[in-house]
Amino acid sequence: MVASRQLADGDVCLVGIGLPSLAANLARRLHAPACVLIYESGTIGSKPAVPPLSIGDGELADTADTVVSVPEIFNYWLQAGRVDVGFLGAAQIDRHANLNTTVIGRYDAPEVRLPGAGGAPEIASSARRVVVVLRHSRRTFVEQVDFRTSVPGPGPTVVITDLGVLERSPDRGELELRAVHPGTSVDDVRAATGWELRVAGRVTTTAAPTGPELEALRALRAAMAP
Amino acid sequence: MVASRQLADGDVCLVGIGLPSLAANLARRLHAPACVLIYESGTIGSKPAVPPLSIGDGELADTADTVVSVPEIFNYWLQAGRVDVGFLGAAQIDRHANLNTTVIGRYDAPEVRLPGAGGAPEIASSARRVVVVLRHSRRTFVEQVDFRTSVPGPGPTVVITDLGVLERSPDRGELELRAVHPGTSVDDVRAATGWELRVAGRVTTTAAPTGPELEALRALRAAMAP
Amino acid sequence: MAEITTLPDAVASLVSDGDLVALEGFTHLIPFAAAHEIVRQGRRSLTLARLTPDVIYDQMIGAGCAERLIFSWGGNPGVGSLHRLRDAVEHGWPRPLALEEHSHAGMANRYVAGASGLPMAVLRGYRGTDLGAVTSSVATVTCPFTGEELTAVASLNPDVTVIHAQQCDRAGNVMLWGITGVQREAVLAARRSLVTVEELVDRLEPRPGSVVLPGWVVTAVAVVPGGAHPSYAAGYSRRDNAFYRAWDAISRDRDTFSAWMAAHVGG
Amino acid sequence: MAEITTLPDAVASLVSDGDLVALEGFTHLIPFAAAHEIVRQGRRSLTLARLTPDVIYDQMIGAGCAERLIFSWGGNPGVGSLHRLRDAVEHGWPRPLALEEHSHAGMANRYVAGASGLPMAVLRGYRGTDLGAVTSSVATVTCPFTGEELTAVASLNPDVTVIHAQQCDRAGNVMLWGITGVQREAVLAARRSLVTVEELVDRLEPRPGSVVLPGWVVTAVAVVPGGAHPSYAAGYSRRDNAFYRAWDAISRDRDTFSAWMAAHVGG
Repeated sequence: MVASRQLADGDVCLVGIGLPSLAANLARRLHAPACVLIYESGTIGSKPAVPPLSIGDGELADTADTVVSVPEIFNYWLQAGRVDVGFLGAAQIDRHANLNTTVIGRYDAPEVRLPGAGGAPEIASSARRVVVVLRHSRRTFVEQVDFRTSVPGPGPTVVITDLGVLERSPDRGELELRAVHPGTSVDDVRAATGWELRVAGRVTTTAAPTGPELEALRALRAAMAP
Repeated sequence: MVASRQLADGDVCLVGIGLPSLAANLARRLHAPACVLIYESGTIGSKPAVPPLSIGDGELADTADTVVSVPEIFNYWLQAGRVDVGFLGAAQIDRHANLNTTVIGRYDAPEVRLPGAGGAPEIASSARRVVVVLRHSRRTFVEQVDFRTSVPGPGPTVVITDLGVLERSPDRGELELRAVHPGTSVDDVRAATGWELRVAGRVTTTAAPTGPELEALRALRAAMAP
Repeated sequence: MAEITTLPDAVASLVSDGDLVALEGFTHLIPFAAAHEIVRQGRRSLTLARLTPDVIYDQMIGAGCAERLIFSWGGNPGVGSLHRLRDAVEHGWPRPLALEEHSHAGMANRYVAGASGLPMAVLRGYRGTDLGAVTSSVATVTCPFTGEELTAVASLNPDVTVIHAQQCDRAGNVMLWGITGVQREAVLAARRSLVTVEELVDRLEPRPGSVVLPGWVVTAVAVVPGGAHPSYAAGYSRRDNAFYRAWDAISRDRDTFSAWMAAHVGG
Repeated sequence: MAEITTLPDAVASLVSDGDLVALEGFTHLIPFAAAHEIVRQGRRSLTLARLTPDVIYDQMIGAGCAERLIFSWGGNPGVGSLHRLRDAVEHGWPRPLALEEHSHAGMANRYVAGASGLPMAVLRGYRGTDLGAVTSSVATVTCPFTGEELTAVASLNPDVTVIHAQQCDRAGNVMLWGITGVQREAVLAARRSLVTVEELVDRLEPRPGSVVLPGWVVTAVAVVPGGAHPSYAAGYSRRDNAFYRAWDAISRDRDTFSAWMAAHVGG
């Protein structure tokens, strides 16, 4: 819900699968009906009734303004700077918002082999604004990521977790806690973070989901159920 | 007619406008019905009833197997080595088959400004076989071209003129007279060539156009008349 | 989101003296009406970019709009010379014209680089030719994997790209089909873009071979039926080959040309 | 000209042990039937290339066909891990699997370079990441015009590319539509190509968004209705999302996986 609020109306958004797709489609239904959804599979301006399970689902193509090839999506649309907001997930993040989706443990002797880069490195570096969505714990918020898969570019980077909202400050290039969700304390967030967390001078509390927001979310979730 | 005989059935041929288009379409009607015509404008497998005035005429697209963008034609089809035969014209040619379609005189103070390169430099270097069609005179067959616009690659290069047929010998890289048209002597060709012409040990005489060839040519010409 | 406006307003707000302007369309969909509006508004010192200058730039050059031409093949297709282009290059009339010339492959890849947000594109081209010696936007790079020396061309990013398309909808989404040439790349490479269309429709029906440019990558759209004449718009008109042939005589002489322009373009 | 043949004959003649094979299709049109035929014919020591290994490579890896994987995102979309891929990488079962990994942008551009006959492609990617340190097919080049350091990726030219398409005609021309991913590039980059199709038709009717591969760039075509299941073919079938979800349990355990493969793929 907080992730969906990151999208302004008219924003061009490159969407991955899972939570990002849910957030983007929620935004399209609520406050940003004119936001443009681009999927890595080549669909531009998709308007799915139901967030898809995969980024290549037929409805994404059927409801798109146009469908282009995968090389085109990355070269002409993402790399050229036409994407306002890129949503990303990660298994690990560090204080500079470096993201790991490649491996836990050593690369050549992995404890857990993760899916890998996908579109993330170029989404991170080319989107004007990067929104990272992940769960907050000492396993994910680590002093040093085991592998740097994606490194957000110079634009704003917002990290949204189940505990609160962090932003990378432009001056220090380090994540700073800006808001906590209702019922969460700053200390809760500190305890779940694997480095000494910077905290903004004034930490706000995020707005609880409104009635219409929750209703839209429930409708989407119901439509997605297998 | 001699140019059209350069096309074998099944050949993939990149076609320019004018004589090349006429020769290629003639071949398609006579001995090479399965030859594939590609135009720089992006049409692949065009089967025009009438050779077009420009390479972007609607019929080329309407009769094509597929139409792609201009970058694709040059990158995915020509540069990738998918063209068997490239037809070229020129205002000047030298003994190494360097071609000039840019300028007569000095580049920065031209006597005659010619159209320029177009697709020729990459057709010359990427087509497996290059066929050059031009009029034979000391103004066109010169010791040194005023500007090297196009340089044929290492494959066979055949030059067909109103006097005969020359080929670049693979060993010397120099054009050699191989055949003369009926009624033309080797000395006629020497007199119209601006350098000391190499002549093959045995110079043949090209076959006169057959009845069906002439008929097909007349039909095409009639169809093209404005 | 593209603004749907009139051609005079669009040209007035998007095209300024000194701009690098690309009016693209490979034989098909050449935006003649927009060129004539640029002539009428008296734009000067333009750098004109286009693979095939064609009659459209012959007219703009003869009218004195251009000081520089970036191109790859400057003839009247199937007919002969572009006399106004030659007169400008050979005799400086009505003003001198500087040239930056490439091959089609080079020009196409320059737009591709521009559309991709890259400073250059790589190809295998210009080999052994004199083109590199006269054009500063050609260089070489060495492949770090094979050691092969490849050709690099600088990206081309027009201030304004102008194209003609068949249709737009009310949101300014644009659709063109048939031979679509380098128009997608030329629009995506440009800082601003203007599209003239044959028709405004309620809904763009997907068609075979169509290219759709979303309204949010287009600056302005103007409805100009027949705006490609004497070129054509597949599904709407046929190429006026007779005009292309007639242009040879019209353009050969300065006075005939000027009289024709005054009568048919005005400004 | 493409030969129209059966899937077993096409795989037998086109795919050899040790080949670099790309079975492409971005979520849509994944050539599962061809993969199963490769498994049945017992091909070994393959290098498998694909942006998204997906369930199709999870099956081939678990069946022991592969010794190396070139890829960019190896998950079960919307579901979770590819357990056979992980087991091979983490525990070497049924055999060790070497990895060469890229981003999607890098993989797509590697195919573009391959289709273009170039040894490399240039992009702005991999910046600040550790990918370059573990992958030898990534390097840098300096733009000769701006001095900017850009990323270069080596071209990818499979020995064989396999794709699934909706239709072919009797001359072996192939048409696909919907999400067409990198298939055009993957076929044009390959030395040989095999296309399975839903249907052989007398005439390919042009369709919106369709890609046509002329028969003379395709080596073999085999008619295999449903050959993309559990992926889908727009106009013919829908994605079997339930199967993708079920695969998580099937593939988690080595014995369950092997039993499923024996029962449903054979060989």
